[in-house]
Amino acid sequence: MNAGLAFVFALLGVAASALAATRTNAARAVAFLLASLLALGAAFFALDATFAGALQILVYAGAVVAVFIFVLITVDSSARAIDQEGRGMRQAWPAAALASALILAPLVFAPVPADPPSSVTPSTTKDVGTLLFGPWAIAVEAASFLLLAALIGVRHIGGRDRNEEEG
Amino acid sequence: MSAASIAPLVAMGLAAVAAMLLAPSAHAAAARAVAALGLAVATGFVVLRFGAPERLATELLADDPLARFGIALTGLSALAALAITRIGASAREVPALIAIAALGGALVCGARHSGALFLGLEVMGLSLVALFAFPLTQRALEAAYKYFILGAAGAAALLFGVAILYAAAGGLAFTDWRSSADGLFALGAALLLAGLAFKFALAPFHMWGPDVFEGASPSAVVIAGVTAKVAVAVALVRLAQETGGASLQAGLAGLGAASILVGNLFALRQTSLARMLGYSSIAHSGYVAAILGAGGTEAGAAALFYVASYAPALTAALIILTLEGGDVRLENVRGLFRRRPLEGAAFALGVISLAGLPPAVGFIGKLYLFSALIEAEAWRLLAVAAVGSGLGVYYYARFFGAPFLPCKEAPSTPQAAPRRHAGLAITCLFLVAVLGVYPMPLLEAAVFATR
Amino acid sequence: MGLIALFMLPFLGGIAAMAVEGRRPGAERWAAIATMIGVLIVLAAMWAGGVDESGQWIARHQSDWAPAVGVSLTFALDGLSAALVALSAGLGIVAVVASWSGERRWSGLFHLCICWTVAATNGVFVAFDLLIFAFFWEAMLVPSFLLIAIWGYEDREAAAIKFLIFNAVGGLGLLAAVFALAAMADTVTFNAFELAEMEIGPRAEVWLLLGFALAFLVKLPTPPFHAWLPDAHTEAPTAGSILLAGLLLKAGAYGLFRFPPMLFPDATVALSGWGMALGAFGTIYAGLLACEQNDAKRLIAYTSIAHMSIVLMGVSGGVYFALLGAGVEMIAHAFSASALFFLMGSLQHRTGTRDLRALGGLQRRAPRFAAAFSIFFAAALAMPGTANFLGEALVITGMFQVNWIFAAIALISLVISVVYATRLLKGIMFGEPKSTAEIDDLNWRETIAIFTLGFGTLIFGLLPQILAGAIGPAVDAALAPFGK
Amino acid sequence: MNIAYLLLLAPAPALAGFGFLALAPFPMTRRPAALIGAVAGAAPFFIMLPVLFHCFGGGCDPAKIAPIMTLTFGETDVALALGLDGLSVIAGTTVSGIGALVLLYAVGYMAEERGRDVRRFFALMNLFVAGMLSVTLAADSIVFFLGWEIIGLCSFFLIGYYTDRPRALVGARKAFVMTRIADAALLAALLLLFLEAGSVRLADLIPAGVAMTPERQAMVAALLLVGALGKSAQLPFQTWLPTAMVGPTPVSALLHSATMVAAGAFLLARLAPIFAAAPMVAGVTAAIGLATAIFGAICALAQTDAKQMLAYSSISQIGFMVLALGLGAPGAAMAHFVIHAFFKSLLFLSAGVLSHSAGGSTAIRALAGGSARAPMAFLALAAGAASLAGLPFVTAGWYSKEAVLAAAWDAGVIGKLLWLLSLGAAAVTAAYAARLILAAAAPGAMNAAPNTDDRHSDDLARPSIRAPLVALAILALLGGVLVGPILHLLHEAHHDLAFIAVALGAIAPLLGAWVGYRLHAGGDAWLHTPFMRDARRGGQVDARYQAFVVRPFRRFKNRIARADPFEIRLPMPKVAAAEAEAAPIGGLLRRISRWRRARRPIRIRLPGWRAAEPVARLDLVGQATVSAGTFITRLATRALQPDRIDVAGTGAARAVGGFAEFVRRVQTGRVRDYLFALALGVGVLLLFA
Amino acid sequence: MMGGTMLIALLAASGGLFVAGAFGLVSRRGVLFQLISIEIMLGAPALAFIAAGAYHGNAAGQGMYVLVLALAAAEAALGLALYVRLRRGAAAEGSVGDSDGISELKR
Repeated sequence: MNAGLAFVFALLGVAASALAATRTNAARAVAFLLASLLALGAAFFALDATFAGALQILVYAGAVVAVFIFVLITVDSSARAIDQEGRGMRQAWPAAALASALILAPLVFAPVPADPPSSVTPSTTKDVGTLLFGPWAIAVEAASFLLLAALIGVRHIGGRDRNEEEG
Repeated sequence: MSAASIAPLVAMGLAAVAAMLLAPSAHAAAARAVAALGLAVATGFVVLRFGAPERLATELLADDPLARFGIALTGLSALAALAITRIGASAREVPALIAIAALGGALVCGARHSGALFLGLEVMGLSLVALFAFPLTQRALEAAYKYFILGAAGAAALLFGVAILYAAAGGLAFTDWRSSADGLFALGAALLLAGLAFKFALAPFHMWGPDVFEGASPSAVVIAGVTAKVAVAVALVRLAQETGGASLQAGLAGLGAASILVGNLFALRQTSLARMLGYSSIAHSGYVAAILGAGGTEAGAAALFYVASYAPALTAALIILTLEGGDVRLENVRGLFRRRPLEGAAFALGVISLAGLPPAVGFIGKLYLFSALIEAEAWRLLAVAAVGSGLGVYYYARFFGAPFLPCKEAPSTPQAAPRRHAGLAITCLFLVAVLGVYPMPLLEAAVFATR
Repeated sequence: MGLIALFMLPFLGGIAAMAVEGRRPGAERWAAIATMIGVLIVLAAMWAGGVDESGQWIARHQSDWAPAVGVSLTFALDGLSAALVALSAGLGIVAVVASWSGERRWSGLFHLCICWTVAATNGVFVAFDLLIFAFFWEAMLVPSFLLIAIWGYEDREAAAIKFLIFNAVGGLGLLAAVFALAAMADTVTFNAFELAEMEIGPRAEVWLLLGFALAFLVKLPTPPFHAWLPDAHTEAPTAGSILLAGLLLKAGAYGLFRFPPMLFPDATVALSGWGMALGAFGTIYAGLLACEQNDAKRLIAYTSIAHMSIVLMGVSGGVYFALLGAGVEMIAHAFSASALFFLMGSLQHRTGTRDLRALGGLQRRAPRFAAAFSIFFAAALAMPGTANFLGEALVITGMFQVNWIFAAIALISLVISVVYATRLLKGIMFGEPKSTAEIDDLNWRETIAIFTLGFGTLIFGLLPQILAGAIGPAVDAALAPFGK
Repeated sequence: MNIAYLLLLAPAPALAGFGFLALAPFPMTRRPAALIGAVAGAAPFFIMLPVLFHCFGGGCDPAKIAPIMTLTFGETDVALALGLDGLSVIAGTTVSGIGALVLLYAVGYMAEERGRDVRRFFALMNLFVAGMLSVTLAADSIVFFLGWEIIGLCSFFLIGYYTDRPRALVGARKAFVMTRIADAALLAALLLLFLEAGSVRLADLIPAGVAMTPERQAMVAALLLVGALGKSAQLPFQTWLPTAMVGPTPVSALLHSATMVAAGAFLLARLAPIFAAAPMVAGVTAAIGLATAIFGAICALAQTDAKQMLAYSSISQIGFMVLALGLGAPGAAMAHFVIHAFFKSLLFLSAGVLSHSAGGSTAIRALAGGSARAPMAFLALAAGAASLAGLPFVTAGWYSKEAVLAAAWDAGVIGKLLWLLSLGAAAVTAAYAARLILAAAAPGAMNAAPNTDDRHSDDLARPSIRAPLVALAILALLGGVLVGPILHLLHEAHHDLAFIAVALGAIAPLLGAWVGYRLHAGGDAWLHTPFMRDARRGGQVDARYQAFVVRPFRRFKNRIARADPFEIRLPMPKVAAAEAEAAPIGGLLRRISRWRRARRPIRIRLPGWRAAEPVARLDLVGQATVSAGTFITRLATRALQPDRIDVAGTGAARAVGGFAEFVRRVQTGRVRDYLFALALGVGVLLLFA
Repeated sequence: MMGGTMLIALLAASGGLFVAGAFGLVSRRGVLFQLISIEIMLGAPALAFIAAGAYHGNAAGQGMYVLVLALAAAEAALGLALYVRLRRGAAAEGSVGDSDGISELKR
């Protein structure tokens, strides 16, 4: 485990995220999002969380971003839209910055906890598996219902217009 | 893990899956019937087992009277939502979503572990987004989008809070968070509170409330305004019980006071029934938060009683929204009693209950609220609650008087309401009136659930 | 069970009235009247049994309701309560009779509201569990609110809301104090008899008493809490005015009479001077305003405030005569004020106005009305021979024992009463009729009702023994903190 | 059997008459109503007569009590009773006797009224008789005050008997308010005495009053005095009596001359020991009595209206009684009370007939020719006037006045001065009495002035009118024989006067009468003298006549018709039932801002207290109290109107509502703003964590 | 093996992620950008869970990460569906169609 390396990757991720959050071009924003997610994945590997890192790269950076990329097709990239977006940001950034500062300050200046006892050993993928399919089985089932709800919603919202009746 | 403990969840889940599978079939009503059956079985089961001994369902879920109390209310409110759902060709999946939302609520009620808590909340939240969006009108989509975005931000805050708590305490069960009191812990608790406050519509996390009440379909509003509220209240009670509560109290008290003032003030001159109820629901959340924030031995029972008394009253008021169509204003309520005596009476009594006037159950709720605040010697909160109640009477009075007043324009012949509505109205009327006069069963249940 | 019947009967009677509406013309009226008569019969049966060995209580009932939160079904009836319950049932009948004529929307609901108002006030008069007392206290509001808001005159909604807000806020004071008091007990209890024996610190007593007093003073009402009453009275239908003046105001006076001395003896003594000062201010203030009114009902409303302020003076006097006088004045004012509202209602029904400048000449055109009016004119003036005089004279006597300044103020209010009473008389009875339309004199039903009230006023004025005997034990109980 | 029990029966017939006439649930025509009223009203006299004779036979010593009932208030017993003693019997018999005669007169006099009104009239007269009897016969303060207030109420309704006349109401209201102020003082005094004595029995109150500390005693005595002065229209309360003359003649004759106004004197006589124990208050009493006597006499002399003259005469004569009471001679005062009742009611009744014969005008001038038109009434008037003037030896009035003067003579050095002044007043009395009678004796044509103040029968020669006149004339002339027994009955020694005093007392009325004759004979010029003008500011008799009766009457009528010019005119509230039904209820919130009532037109108006009677400008003292009272009340109430506390409350409510509207703008509907609030909330929570 | 200081550093980094997302949410008006910001925000607890799990040597952190991942995926799907639907409506009207435009429900 290399916590320092992980921290560097995390900082990379933060930087990429900041960039992603401030681009007016949608494609660039998605690209920086992808970069951020990948940096996080690297940080996970550095923390010996291989299962999490693999999932991060496969599912998150892979599947989720892929969906975003599909959607990019529909984005209105006209000058008007980009201009509007930019104006909106220029209006709102002081407020956003204020709120961000308010949130960040307490986190940065948080007190440092004690080092853990040396007996701590990194958990393996197997540990994660026994946890998820053992005591947490019900959580996994619940997560499936989470996806089910999203599935029904997406099917309905994304479907054709047939709003002749209310639900 | 015992079968009996998770049986209600299983029943709800099976109902959801069955309803979803039945949705495309020819008989759309069958989906509702199946969902209703599942919910009814789950509810009946927990009610029967209300006094059964406490046990752990899993590491994540408790099976105690508190959970059973919450699940029963969740199931009942979901049944109410089902009753006022209109099922047409486009909305066949709604029963399934309602059942999933109820499942989420049940999870939250039983959660004694942050994993279950967060999953329950999100199952509920995502199915709510889908429910809000279901009419696919512009307003419905707007409501859904607002709830979705704000909800996602809230969920992120909640998760981040849980993560920090986990970092600080090394565990994810509520009981693991009991001892710690260092700075990191407080940060996590604050973020956790922010996430919960969003679901509970506490000011300043309340903004979605009135918009959703106005834009979404009434059945979805029942889930958002009743089911979700009951579940979060139960979760808050359990958090207070299992963590000792101190870390959340100050925040809850502050948010509660703010919500009481904001909700009542914003509702003061509101003429749209839906928005008035939206703002008033913020105020009611505020009362519950204030009780829990004040602490004291009675706090949990009082909070539970309060949400339980709030549930049928709000449902009764919401029936009108389904009957009269979306945008009901004060003047549309006039003459309601003449047009629809049963629903009109239920509406009036419901709003009287919300106002906290006798002989409705809301009166007892307010009594219990004030007594809990007095017992906790929370004088400032008491003052805020008193001011809020005074303001509340003012705007509720406009609404509960209106059904009895003559209509300005010639009343259109009302559409025949399905019998389900009448049944629901009678049930709400019965609950509000009878519990208003004889509140002991509910009072004792609430006390038993928090013992 | 008799005690419970006192408020359950009118409650069920209201439902019955609603249920039989339309079965036969006027069925709901008879249902309501039968209910009230039932209450009177139950009451008479209990009263005939005399008082128990304590010398005060005619009947007591106590059973558990919710021991977990200290709520019990504790009811008791003494002479004061019995007199007020009889009054409420009687005025219920009068209210029904007063609204007999004319088509009315939702007649069933109307009579339900009348019955429920009576039920709630009866509950207030017999409840000795403070939570149940508070419940009935709040419950009084709803039917009265509906009476004003639905069947009132021009500005009814505003008046109804004003009524509701004032009283709801006042009720909050009561609720807060009740809970605080119950919380102070070792084991939470709302039973007034048990709480009466509890020691409370002097400061806490004062605060709790102020909480109770807020509710009672608003309901009484005494300035500066009175602003709701003129509007409510003016806009309310006749039945509403009768019930307001006859019952709701009395509930406030009853509360002051009963609970502060019982629960907070020390604070009652400490605050009695303030109470008298407030009453003294109120009676002059309201009396002067009454002189200014052109609206007959509004004028009477202000006189009600003036008279109830006298009651407040008496209640806080802490001497035998003052308290007895307050008790008598309560009953007397219930008769006279509700009769005046009755008459104004019938007048408005006939002439379409209650503006004193638009009325007149009734002495010659409606002699029966004039005769009835003269009786209550005399009562409003506190003429000897009416119960009102007895009440005020006793209060003044008591005030002389306490502080002659208050007595002088009460005497000045007697003089002011002439100005407003003659103003009323001038507007209605004297002068040339302002319109040529024929005015029917009172019909037989109204005549009987109004002369029954007049008979009551005179009989209690001439034979005050009946009243004094009935409320004597309650007066003694209220005197206890003052060391007699 | 204790004869005192007969007293209990005395007010009963009158009360029964009232009850029957007022409450009998069927219509009655005029004649039965009048008959029932007269019989019931006269009956008490026939019950009182045996008591009186019994009393003259010594049956009143010691005083006896007829208990009515005893009320127990806690530890206090309130024993209601009637008392039999000299005072009560004399006053009671006088009252019931005069009442019987006046009611008999009224049967004829009211014969043209509508049946309904006759019924009301007789009902009230009966109630009055009952009330007055309970005042005179009461042995306890409760019954006393009960009667006291009943007669006040009856007075109000009877002055306002002609309800369609604005002046009737003005007079009635004025009288009522004035006497009510005095009543409040009396009530205070009686309650204080009650608290002192622990009993309401007068026999207990008086010793208790005597035994009080001097300050307390002075206070109680002063309060009692105020009560008596108000009821008896003494300075400074006298203003109400002249305006009270708008009632029918029998009312003026019974209430406002003979009995009710004398009740104040009776009160002082009843509680005389208390005054005897408070010498300062007694001195004030005497001074006020004398001042009133002189003031009333001069005013009466200047009057041009017979009823007004008689009204001022009553004020003046009761002043004599109060003087005697202040000097500690209740016997003399009661003697004068009795004799005054005889001649004053005679004067009113006969003047009523005369004025009718003169076409309904009550002006003194209009009486001219009365001797020819109604000789019998004129003779009665002459008898009454002679008695009023106190012509020596042949009239009853002389004896009673001598008794009063003797009381003054005996009261030391100051007493001599009082005696001299009261002799002057007696002389002026004789002067105006002479004026009155001479005016009626003078030849003159009937004045057909259209302003009829009384509605009455065309034929006033019927027996029911004549009989009372004859009876009263005899009493007015020969009643002097009663003075001795009355004094004896009240245990008061005859004051023996020096010869010079008797002689001067006898000469003064003659002198006065001669002055009256000179004034009458010398035309109206004297009324224009600077003295009269200075005293009254304007003394032309004709203008005065106009101003006194006609113009104020018209002006007042106009004022009523045009509504009050000082009052803001607002549209009447729309209250028609149908409209109320249609009035929209919705928008309750919007409506709440209308809590503040439309500013209702409000001014306190004690209507026309000043405007009705310009002549009342003379009454500087009385007018000052009225003006001050009106001014202060107006000041106070104007400041209070509209109800400020109310307005403050509604203002606050509006402010809260407006604030709510304002802050609700936070809810913009934009997701970003919502998110900002959310982020801020998280930030603040973290800050506090 | 990881020290308390490192934990705080990683938590602060995840706080940075959270704040970056929050900044985006508050300042951006485009729906898609807001969805991107949401994903960034959800990255913060993910990192924090993993870091804390490593610090405590506990599998629960990674377990929670899996659940967060499920939520992120579900939200992305639902959000993008909503975006597409809203976009369709806006395009029909000819407007750019960002979140500021959907503010019919207010006050």
